[in-house]
Order: sequence, then structure tokens, then C-alpha cells
Amino acid sequence: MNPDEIRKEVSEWLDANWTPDRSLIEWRNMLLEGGWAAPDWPEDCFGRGFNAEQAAVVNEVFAEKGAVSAAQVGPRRLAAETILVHGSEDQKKRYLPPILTGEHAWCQLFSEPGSGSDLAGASTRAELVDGQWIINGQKVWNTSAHHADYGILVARTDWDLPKHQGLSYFLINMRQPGVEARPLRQMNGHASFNEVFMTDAVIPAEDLMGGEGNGWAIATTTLSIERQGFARGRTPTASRKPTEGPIYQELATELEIANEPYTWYPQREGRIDLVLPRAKETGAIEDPAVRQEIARLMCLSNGARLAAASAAAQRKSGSNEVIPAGSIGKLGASVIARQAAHVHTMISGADAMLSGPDSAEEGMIAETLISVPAISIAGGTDEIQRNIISERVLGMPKEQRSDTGPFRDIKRNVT
Amino acid sequence: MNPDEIRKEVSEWLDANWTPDRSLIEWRNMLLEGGWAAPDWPEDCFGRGFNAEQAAVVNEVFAEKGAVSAAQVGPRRLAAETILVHGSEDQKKRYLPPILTGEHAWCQLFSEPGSGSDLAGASTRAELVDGQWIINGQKVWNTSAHHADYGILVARTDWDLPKHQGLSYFLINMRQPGVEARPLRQMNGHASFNEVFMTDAVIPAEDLMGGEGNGWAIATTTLSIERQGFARGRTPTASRKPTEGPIYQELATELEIANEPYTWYPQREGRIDLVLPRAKETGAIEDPAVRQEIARLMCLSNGARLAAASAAAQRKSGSNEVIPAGSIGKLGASVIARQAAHVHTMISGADAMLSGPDSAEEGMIAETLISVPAISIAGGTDEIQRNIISERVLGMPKEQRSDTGPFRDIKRNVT
Amino acid sequence: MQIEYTEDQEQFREVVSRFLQAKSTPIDVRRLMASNEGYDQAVWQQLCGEVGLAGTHIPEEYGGFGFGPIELGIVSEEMGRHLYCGPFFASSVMAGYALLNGATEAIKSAILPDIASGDRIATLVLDNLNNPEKVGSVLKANDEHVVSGTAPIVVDAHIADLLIVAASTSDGLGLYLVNADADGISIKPEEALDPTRKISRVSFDGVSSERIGGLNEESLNLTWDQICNALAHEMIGGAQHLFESTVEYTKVRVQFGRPIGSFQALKHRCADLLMELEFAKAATHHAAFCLATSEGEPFAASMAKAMASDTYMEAARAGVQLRGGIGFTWEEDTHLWYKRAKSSEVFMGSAHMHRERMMKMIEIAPSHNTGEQP
Amino acid sequence: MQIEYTEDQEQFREVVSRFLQAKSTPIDVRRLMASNEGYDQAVWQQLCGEVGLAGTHIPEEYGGFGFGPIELGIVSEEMGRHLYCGPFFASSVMAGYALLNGATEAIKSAILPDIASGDRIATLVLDNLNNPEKVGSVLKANDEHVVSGTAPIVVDAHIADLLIVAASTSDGLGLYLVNADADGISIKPEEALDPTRKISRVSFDGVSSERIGGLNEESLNLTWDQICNALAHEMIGGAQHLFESTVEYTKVRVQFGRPIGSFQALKHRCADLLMELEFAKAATHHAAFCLATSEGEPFAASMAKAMASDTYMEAARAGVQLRGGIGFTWEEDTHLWYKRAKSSEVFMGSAHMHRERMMKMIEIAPSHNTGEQP
Repeated sequence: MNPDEIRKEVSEWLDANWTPDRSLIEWRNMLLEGGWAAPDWPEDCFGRGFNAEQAAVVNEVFAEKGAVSAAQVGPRRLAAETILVHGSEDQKKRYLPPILTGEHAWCQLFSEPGSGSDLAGASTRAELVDGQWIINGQKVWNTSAHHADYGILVARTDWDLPKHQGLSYFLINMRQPGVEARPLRQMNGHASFNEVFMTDAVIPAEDLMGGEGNGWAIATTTLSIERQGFARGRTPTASRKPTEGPIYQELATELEIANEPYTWYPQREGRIDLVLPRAKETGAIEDPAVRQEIARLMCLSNGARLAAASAAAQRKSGSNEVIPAGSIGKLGASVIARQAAHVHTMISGADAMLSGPDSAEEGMIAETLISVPAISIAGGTDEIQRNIISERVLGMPKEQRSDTGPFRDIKRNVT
Repeated sequence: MNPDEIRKEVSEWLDANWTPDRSLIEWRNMLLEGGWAAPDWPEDCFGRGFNAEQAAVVNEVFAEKGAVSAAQVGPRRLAAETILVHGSEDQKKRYLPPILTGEHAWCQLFSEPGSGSDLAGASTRAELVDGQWIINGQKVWNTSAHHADYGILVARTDWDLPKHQGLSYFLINMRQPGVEARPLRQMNGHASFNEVFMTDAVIPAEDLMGGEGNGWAIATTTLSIERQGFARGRTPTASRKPTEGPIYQELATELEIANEPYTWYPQREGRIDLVLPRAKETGAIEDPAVRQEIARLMCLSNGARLAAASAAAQRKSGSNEVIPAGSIGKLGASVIARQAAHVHTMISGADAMLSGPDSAEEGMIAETLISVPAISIAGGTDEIQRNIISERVLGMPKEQRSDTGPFRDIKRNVT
Repeated sequence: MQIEYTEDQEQFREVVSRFLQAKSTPIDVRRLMASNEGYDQAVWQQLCGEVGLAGTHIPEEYGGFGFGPIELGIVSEEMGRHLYCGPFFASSVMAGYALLNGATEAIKSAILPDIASGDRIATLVLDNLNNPEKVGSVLKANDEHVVSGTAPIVVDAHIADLLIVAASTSDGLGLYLVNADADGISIKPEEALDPTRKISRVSFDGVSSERIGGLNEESLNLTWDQICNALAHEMIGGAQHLFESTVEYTKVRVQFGRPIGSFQALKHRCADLLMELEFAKAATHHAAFCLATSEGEPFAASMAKAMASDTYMEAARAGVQLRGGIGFTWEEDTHLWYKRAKSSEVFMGSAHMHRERMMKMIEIAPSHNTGEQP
Repeated sequence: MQIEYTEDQEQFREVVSRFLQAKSTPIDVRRLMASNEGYDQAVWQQLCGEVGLAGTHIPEEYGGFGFGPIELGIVSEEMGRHLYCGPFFASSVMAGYALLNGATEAIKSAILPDIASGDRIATLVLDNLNNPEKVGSVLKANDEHVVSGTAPIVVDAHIADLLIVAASTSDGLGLYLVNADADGISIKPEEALDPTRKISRVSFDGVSSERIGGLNEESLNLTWDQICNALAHEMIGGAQHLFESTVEYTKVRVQFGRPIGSFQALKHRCADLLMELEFAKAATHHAAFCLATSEGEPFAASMAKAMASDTYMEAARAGVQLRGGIGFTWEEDTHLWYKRAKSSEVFMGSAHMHRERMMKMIEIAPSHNTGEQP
């Protein structure tokens, strides 16, 4: 279908069906039936098999008409897109619709206190007892885990295999007595992550995904989806139409909960949008040394944007050249955020000692200055990205590993 | 002895003996007998056992009176100070006096085309045949080798031992048919180093130093002496008195030959001395962005100077705190030279496209711009210095080695 | 230029260090940063009374120890290392130096003993903390010594008994003394990016005060340098703590079956940081020696503050980064120093202001040592 | 903003690349840089004749291909990669653009065909290569078109037939045409830091010349941008060559029993460099698209030149450093590109000038995209 045909079809469908007077769940079930909940998914799996360009047209029309779309925000998309690739038919049927309708929120249970950069070193234990998996261990950095209904979980099912081979990938029900999510406060005062403690938590045998021992390969899919999100940034897009009606109330509540962990993400990225206004407002833009630093920042941020666009264009045209847009974009985001914080500090001078609502930009500058350190850690540290770029893109030789052989014999943190 | 006593004694001795009418060798033999050729060497070894402060007084008086001192410049000092520590009585007696008198020039034969940073990977072969060592192999980066009478040589005497254990340290006569020194041109056009080819070169058994298999330990002494020289910089000091008389002619010739390889060393270090004059002359000093970079350079260079002074003071006071002045100073010299080149480039603008005698400072700026890359390589790359600092000073754990076991089995470059 | 500490000075450091190690633990710091006052009165009294630190650099005739910038540097460095929370910097360092350099003899005799003993807490009210050249652009005093205007950032004003106010007058920058509870003064505590150093917005709505002297260009710059010297020492102490604790962390934290400190990327980053730290530390110690002897480079204090600013932030960034996610948590102590580093970076002039200030001084005295090789 | 090359453009790149790979090997480069002329006439004729590159961006009506800044970027990028030695940049790019933007129709018709065919070599004489604002401060022409003054750096003047001179007049910046052998012209070859691009000092001692047009602020800036666009492409090509060859070197060079490319310090340096290079390359390609369409950020060319300058030098430094001592030898080819990087860094404005120029453009048009996230 060409863009015009799509535009026509979706417009007609929305004109026939869309009204803000329905309940959120009722409307989204209609979306699901109409095939408009996830048009970029396969036709046999709630979608229409659209490519990114085609899907963009659908979003465009939804935005124009102010129509609510399927649930998007938060880790649910990571879960959904991974299930889409690796899930069984049964898993897809059971889990994907309630993700799209927003009935189920999800969280990601990968990192552990003892394995951060080294995700494959996870030591959460999964044991098959009487046909059920019994889970024991601790996870950390679990965005929205306290609101989640389900989680995507990586746990160790075999301690005698090498570390990457002993992991399995589970879909776990978070609403059970063996699972406890506690908020974890960050240095910027927000508590957008959780620690999750699993004590004899139970997973039915059918909620192991992709077969025992294949956890690492599946986790890699999730991580790559995540990295691309980082490189893109993830400010939610707003509808262009005034939004009155009961469904918007429900949506606002959904978004408030789902977006709460992300309120500081723009600050983590350095708030480049505030640089020029602040520089003009304070007069710092008159200082040639400050101007140099602002220009450097603009070079970086334009360079990153243009390189990402160029990589996307090449992917689309099926070029063979490997451009690791994810890792380069992620690394670039760190450099940009750091330079932005540097520039904001120069611009503010001693006013950077202030925080809180009275301070510059209602505290957003202060929050930026103490949030940027996160961007070079979350979703894989700069160091990990540089490893990926040098080994996978440049083909530079790997280091000798210290973590081969049975997992139980590998040196790890005492936790 | 306190400084005043030393000043008195050396003054009296010079007043009684010094005259610029003697030949260089005659005079230096007198210095040797008088104990003034190397006052900081042990009393039983041509010296007086003076500490650095005491020796400085001697130099001071020599400079005041314009008296010529023992031969100093070039790699001969590296050889002498190593022999002083590790040589046999016989080696000290035979080799040290002609070094001090200037009769023998020396060179250093450590690096090889296949082993640069990895000095202990030397594969020059030394075999004991009929009571003599037969040497085959190639060395590189050998300053003044084409003028040298002798060389300090690291060669492999055992290929079945681990790499550091199979090396021995030799004193080799360079004036023999089996040794050929060829000049090696650098990217800045100078040819201050040599390649040295050894083909069945011969070393008498008694010129193995410190025992077979101890080559690496002894080489470490030499390298540490060298590193300190780097951290200090090595611009020769001039006498304060007018220098007329036959001995000065001889000295001038000696220095011309010995200093020739070092004429570009100040450029390699960044010519900080030219920064402010050039900035003022060109008007670049009016540019606040240039001013920032000049100030950064001054911070670095003062910081390095003060940190070195502080480390020296602590060494003198016998403090236990380990300050790796050599490696930190060497790493600092790289950073400083790089920043200096950056600043010179900013100051010159398009004029930096010019070189040669017509260009800024008679070509010294251009030579600086294409010489600074050497400072972060010669005498141990920045990377090697960072390894030393992190492992030996900070006690950070070493990496797993890939070069253990018998040397013959270790992967190395095909040369 | 002497760059060594005497044995007495080393012992003094030891005393200060032991006291702070006991009284300013991370638990104490967290307790105090959450409090409104921001300091522990009992510890402050011990620090002033038993240890006598508040008068370190105040001459004996005014009840102090009579030490100089070097010893003050030692105290500040240890306070920075242990993140001491209390009015030392505001009262002894900032107000103390302003009084020493600008107040009349009578006022010095009247007030400095109380500052040295800690019986009264003073603070210095500057309307600009970015650049000495801009001080006096907002706070004004008329010929009747009525002060008006607002200083947006005043350290520890909320607990101060006395405000030493620098305000511009018809004859240059005057120093004024007011009680913190005087009519027309509003002291509004502000949220601080670094909650371990409390700050307030102080407004003067036509406040009658006592003129106690003034600061000319030279004495203002000296005061600024002296404060920067203490601050740079504090920053170096903090940077050293961050650096050492980070290196230790990399030795015990295991990932990929090996301590993360065995990864070359981390080793090299730590090596570079050690170099930067050694340079900044040497420059900072040197600044104290220069101020103590009135010799050396005129820009030594600015150089120290510039280097300390960059180095402290670099150590702070590495401190978080090398700890990974753990380093970004509230629970871990690293952020306490990170915030102090960020806040100190801009306090009393950013690195970039101080570099420009260095250049101005060099242009005036072009023959001064600019660090070239001998 | 379109950022893709068309299939035709990719094929064009392939043609250029194949030609240069054959005709501009490091052996050729070394031979030519040691020669006085600095170029190979036979290769130049092939390049102009068979391949037709000298007219890439010259409109068909003047005997060129009629391509635009994008195709010129492709040619320049490949020339930079192979370090092509010849008058392409001076004649086609510099003189060509100045004529296109500033000469009369008659002159364009008379001269451009010869430039496009390579039959005559021209060069652009600017008295300042640092900043467009300063052009015309030394070279002056009077109302009788007599030119006086000295241009210290003119690329390829020693082999030029025609000099296109920008000189200030009573009515702004004029363009003048002189034969290189005219009376009163002195062309003195200078030693160049980068011997692969020959430069001369050109002095005019009251030279009678022909006024052929002029450049106003807008057309001078456009000319500067167009030249910078070609130069930035050339630099990106060189940086890519250095980067790729360096990465390959680290894979084969063994130290400590392993390829040095397995050491994390080197891997991470290469990863950072790839990022920088990808950003600079994207910005440079973008500049060409902006110039081709007259859309996009007005500062795109300055941004490209600033980024290309920093990136090329960084690639050059890494190229030497990662090769160790071998990288510093004359025998190794790295220094050829190192010198081109250093020389290009300051040619047509340093990174620092271009960053300032960006800021001026942004202040004029503050609504333009400054790169924030969508």
C-alpha cells in the first residue's frame, strides 16, 4: 500500500469508529480488531505488516484526529517486541493483546546487583520443581516494576554450563507473593527504578520463552531494541487535537503512571533545548569562550542527529555497510549530555549552586547537572558500547576471557 | 660536607688546576683523578658520594668558572649509570673512565622492529660459541649509534625460558664488522635515530653484565633512568663564562656531535617558551578563546613542574608515599606538548601551513607541529606509562597475560 | 619555591584528619544535609574549642592560632575529604578574611575573637560569586550606611549571627556589619544543588548598618585569592577521597569473571586522573605557599582554583561512572561528593573565569614564570 | 533533509575512486611532493580530459559537468583519501567558485571552459585564509585596476597560468584577472608544512590587471562556504583513510603475545574515533546537501569544516600513536596524511574561527535548528 492509500483507509476507519466517549479498553479492543493497534506487526499477529514509513502515516493520521492509539510507553514495548520475535503462538496470543490494550504493564528483570555491565553473569536461580519454575534472586534497575503486572526475566537454569548457555528467558507474573518490588532512589532524588526480590516465586512451565538455555540470545534482542530507543531519545509525542472526553482522562492516568519514571530523562540528556535561551537570557552568549563551547555542543548534537539519519537511510536502502547506529548513538548521547552539562554550568556560573523550583528553569538546570551521569551508564555503559563498536563493527580482536567454563566456577561478586 | 665546604674545596681545586689551554682528554683525566668528574658517584668508583644537592653545588662552581666538566650528553650517561649499578668491578674500571673523559660514546640497543612497547619481547639472538657471544638481530631507535663506540644491548640467550627470563644484558663494541648502523629518517625530516643490524657480531664473555638471564632486571634500571630524563626535559645547560681557548673548540665539536640528534627535542616538547611571545606578536592573545587555551597550557605545565618538585622533595625526605614521578611526568609531557601544539596552531592560523626558515620562528613552530607526536611514543608510549601508573602505583590488577611460557611459543610479529 | 610541609604541619594535618574522620562520617553528613541547620552544634563547638580550628589563620592577637594559608589549606583539604558540614568556610574563611583585609582595627579586635572561638558565626555577603570584578554591582550603601539590594547566594546565612556585607558606595566597596536579625533583612533558605553546604538568598531592604571598613581592588583580590586557596584545598581533599575510593572499588568489583580494575580502559582512566590530581594538588599547595610568602606567580590562586574545579569534577564523573548504576544511587555516598564538586566548580569563579583572570595577571606582569622548561 | 546519495552519485564515486587508486598511490604522492611542480601533468590531463573531474561543479554552459556541491564533495573526498597532488583544489574549486560567484558573464564564458578542461590552471589569490571577514585587508586595487600588496599563502600559484585576485577597492571587494607572468608579480614558492599541497607567496607591485567582477559579503561568504565544503570532504576522505588503515594495523601488529588491537585502550580509542568520524562525515555530507538545495542550517559548511578539522587531526594523532615509533618514521605513509590534516586544519579558517562563525549565524537566525532532540 502506498502512503495515500493508507491515509485514506485509516482516515475512513477512524471517521467511522473513533469517539472519545468510549472507555479506553473498549476502544483499544476495537483497534486490535481493526488491525490498527500495531500496524507494523505481522498480519498474523495483530498487525498489518507495515514498514516504518507506512506505520508513520498511520500515526500521523491518529495524531491529526486526536485518536488514542495502543499503549506504548514504558518497558511494555520491550517485552512486546521480544515476544513478537521469540514467543510461542500461545504466548503471543495470551500476552500481546493486553499489552496493546494497556491492561497489562510490564517490567524488565535483567540487571542484578552483582551483574550490571556483565548481564550474562546473572545469578538469579530458576529451578524446575514439579513442573513449575521456582525463582530465587534479586534484580535491580527495574523501571516501573512496582506497577507491573508481568516481567521479562533472565534467570539461570544451569550452573554447570558456560555462563551464556545456562540462562533462560521467562515471562513472570509480578502479582504474586514471592515477588517484591522496592523503589530505589537515585542521586537526583527521583526513584524511577526498583529493586525486585524474588523468593520462591513461581512461573508456570509454559512461560519459559524460546526454550531452556536460550535466554542470552533472546535477551540480546531485547537489549538491541532498548539501545535503539536510547539512540532515538524517547520524548512521548503529543496529539495535535484538543483532547476532551472521558477516554482522555483514562489515558492521562495511564500516561502519568507510565511516564513518571521518565520525567527526568530529558534532563539526563542534557536539555540542549535550554542552552541558547539561557545563554541569551543570562548574557553568557556574549562570552567568546562560552560561544565556542555552545558551538561544540551543536556540532556534536547535529553530528549525532545527521549520522543517525544517514544510518537509517542506509538501512532502508539495504546497504551492506555496517553502521552501529545503536551503540554510536548511545555513546554520542553521553558525550552530548556531558558537553551540555558543561555548557549549562558555564552559563549559570554560581547560580548553578541553586536547585529547586526557585532556581533556573524551575530547577531543570540543576536536575540536568545531577542527572547527566546516568546517560553514560543506563542501558549499557559507555565502556560496553565502546567494546561493542570496536569488536562488532571494527572487527578488532576480543580480549582473552576470564569467564569461560562452568558458571559455578567463575569468579563473581559476593552479594 | 656542607655546601660551603664543597664550594670552597672545588673552587680551590679549580683555581689550582683549571685552564682552557689543556686538551679535553688531558683535562678530563685530571678531573677523574681529582674526583670531580662524577662527584655524585660512590667514592670507590671515581666519585665522592655526593647527594644531588651537593653535586649541584659542584656544577654551580664549574659553571661560574667556565670549567669544562666530564662528558655528559647522549646515551653514554644511561650506560654509565647502569654499569655503576650492575657492572662488575672489572667492567666499571674498563668502561666508566672513558665515558667520563668523553673518549667513548655509547648507544642503547633495546628496541627492535618487532618489539617496541614490548621491550622484553626482544628476539635478537645471543649464542655462546667457543667462549664468545655471537649476536644476530636488528635493533631500532638507537640514538647516535653511528657515532657510538659501545652499546648497551639486550639480547635473548635462552628461547625456552619465559620471555623476561631469557634475556641478557651486554656491553657491545660497535666498531666491528658485524655491526652496521643506518640512519632512520623521521616524519619531521630529522634522522636522529639509527637502525642497527648485527650479523655474527662478537662480544667477549666478560662483557655480559650482571649474569646470564638477568637482562630484563638490568634493562629496567636503564629505562627508569631514561624516564626520569624525559620527565625533566633535557636542554643542555650553558656555561656562564665566555669560553675562549683550545679546549672549548674540542668541547664544541664533542657537543655538536652528541647534541645533533636532540636539536628537535625542544620542538617535540611543544616550545611553550614561544607561546606568549607569539600570542602577543600575532595579536592572538586578544582572543578570549585563545586565552583560555593558553591558560590551560600554563596550568598543565606549571602543574607538572610543581608536582615533579613536590615528588622530588618527598623522595629527599624519604617519604614512603610512592609518587611515580617518572611515569606521571612523562605522561604529563605528552599532554603538555599536545596542548602546546594546539595553542601554536590556534595562534598561527593559516600561517601554520608554512614551514622552513621563512616561517614563524625560523621554522621552529612548523617543526613543533610535526614533532610533538614523538613525545608520546619515545621512551615508552603513553599507553605503557598508564599501565605502569595504574599497576605499580595504584595497585590495580594486571590483565591476564598472553605471553607466558617458553618464549619460542609466544605469538610475535613476523619480521 | 618551597613545596614541602614541615613536620609540624604534617602533625597538624593528622590531628585535623583524626577529628574529622570521627565526627564527619558519611552518616553524619547525610544526617546534617537533611537537617535545616546543616551542622552539628556540638561538633562545631568541639572543632572550635578543643581543636581550635576556626581560628587557624586568624592572628593570635585576635584570638586565633596565627597560622597562615598553608595550615588553613591543610584544614580545608581535610574538611573537603570528609565533606565536613558546618559554618567553617562561611565564618572563618570568608568572613574572617574579609575582616582581616578590610575592617578597622577596632572591629577586628571586637569580632575576630568570637569567630575564632566559634562563639559567633559570621558570613560574608557578596552580591556576586562569579568574579571579583563584579562584586558591588547589586548591593549598595548610601552615605548613611543604609544597605539595599539582594545577594542571591550567601553561604550559611541561615545560621549566621553576623553578616559582613560588601556593598558599593560613593567611595568604592565598603564593608558593613549587621546583625542577622536586623530590621529589613530577609534571609530565605534556598534549595542547594549541594545540600551539604547551605545557602540563602539575603535581601536588604534599606538596612541600617555599621560601616566597618572597605576593600579596594587589591584587598578584594587578595581576599578572593585567599578564599579560593582554601576552597581549592577543600576541593582537592574531596577529589582525593573520590579518587581513592573509586580505585579501591575497581579492585573488588567483579564483572566478566575479573575485577573491573583489571580492564585497561578503567586503568588508563585512573592513571590519567592520578596525573591530573597530582598536578592540581601540587598547584594548590603551591598557591598556599605563594600566599604565605607573598612570592611566586600572582596567578597561583586562580590557577589552583581552575585546576581544582576541573579535577574535582573529573574525579566525580569517574566516581559515578566506574561504579556503574550503583554509583548513581542515593544509597551510595559518591553523589555527596559529586554535588560538592559541581557546586564548588562555580563557587568563587568557574575554571573559565579563573583562566581568564590568570591571563590578565600575566599580561600585567609578563616576565612571570609561565611554566616553561628551564 | 535528504542525506542519501543516489545510485548515479555512488557510481560516480566509484569511477573517481578507481582512477585515483591507480594514479595517486603513496609512491606517486612521495614522488610529487619531492618535485618542484608538485603534480603529474599526464595524470592531470587524464583527470581533466578522460574523467572530466576539473569541471565537476562547473555548469555545462561553461564546459563543465554541471554537477553541484554534492558531486564535488564526492570528488574531493576521494582526492583526500588518496592524497591527490595537483591543481584541482586551487583551480577548479577555489578559482572556479570565485569566478562563478563574482565574475561577469563574459569572463565566465571566456575562462571557465579552460578551467573545466584543465587547459589553463588558475588559482584564487586571497590575502587572508583565516576568515572571510578579513579578506581584502592587504591586497588593494585602485580605480585604474592596479593591484598592490602581498598574499602570503596562495595554493599552486607556481604552476598557475591565471591569477584570480580578490582585492579591496573603493566599492568593496573586487575580482581581478592577471596572467601569472605579468609584470610586477612575484611568485615565491614557500616551504609548506604539507608538501603535498604547494604554496607560494604572491606579491603585486603595482600590477595592471583586468577588473572582472567582485564579491559582496553574501557572495564572498557563499564562496568561502563552497570552498570549505569541498575542503571538508577532502579532509573526511583523508581521515577515513587514516582511520581504516590504523584499525587494520592494530589487528596485525603483535606486542605482549597478542594483537595490539585486542588491548582495550586501543579499542576504545578507535571506537571514540569512529563515532567522531561518523558525526563529522554526516555533517560534511549534510553541508553539501544544504549548499546544493540552499536549504538547511546556514552554518552547515562552517560546522562541517570545524568538525572535519578536529576529526582529521584526531585521526592523524591516533594514526601515529597507535603505530608507535614506526608511525613517526618517514618511511611509513602516515605522516603524509598527518601533514595534510595539520595544514587543512587551518586552511580556510580554523575550527575555532568556524565555531565562532556558526554562532554569529545562529544569532542572526535564532530559529534555526540547533540540533535539539525532536
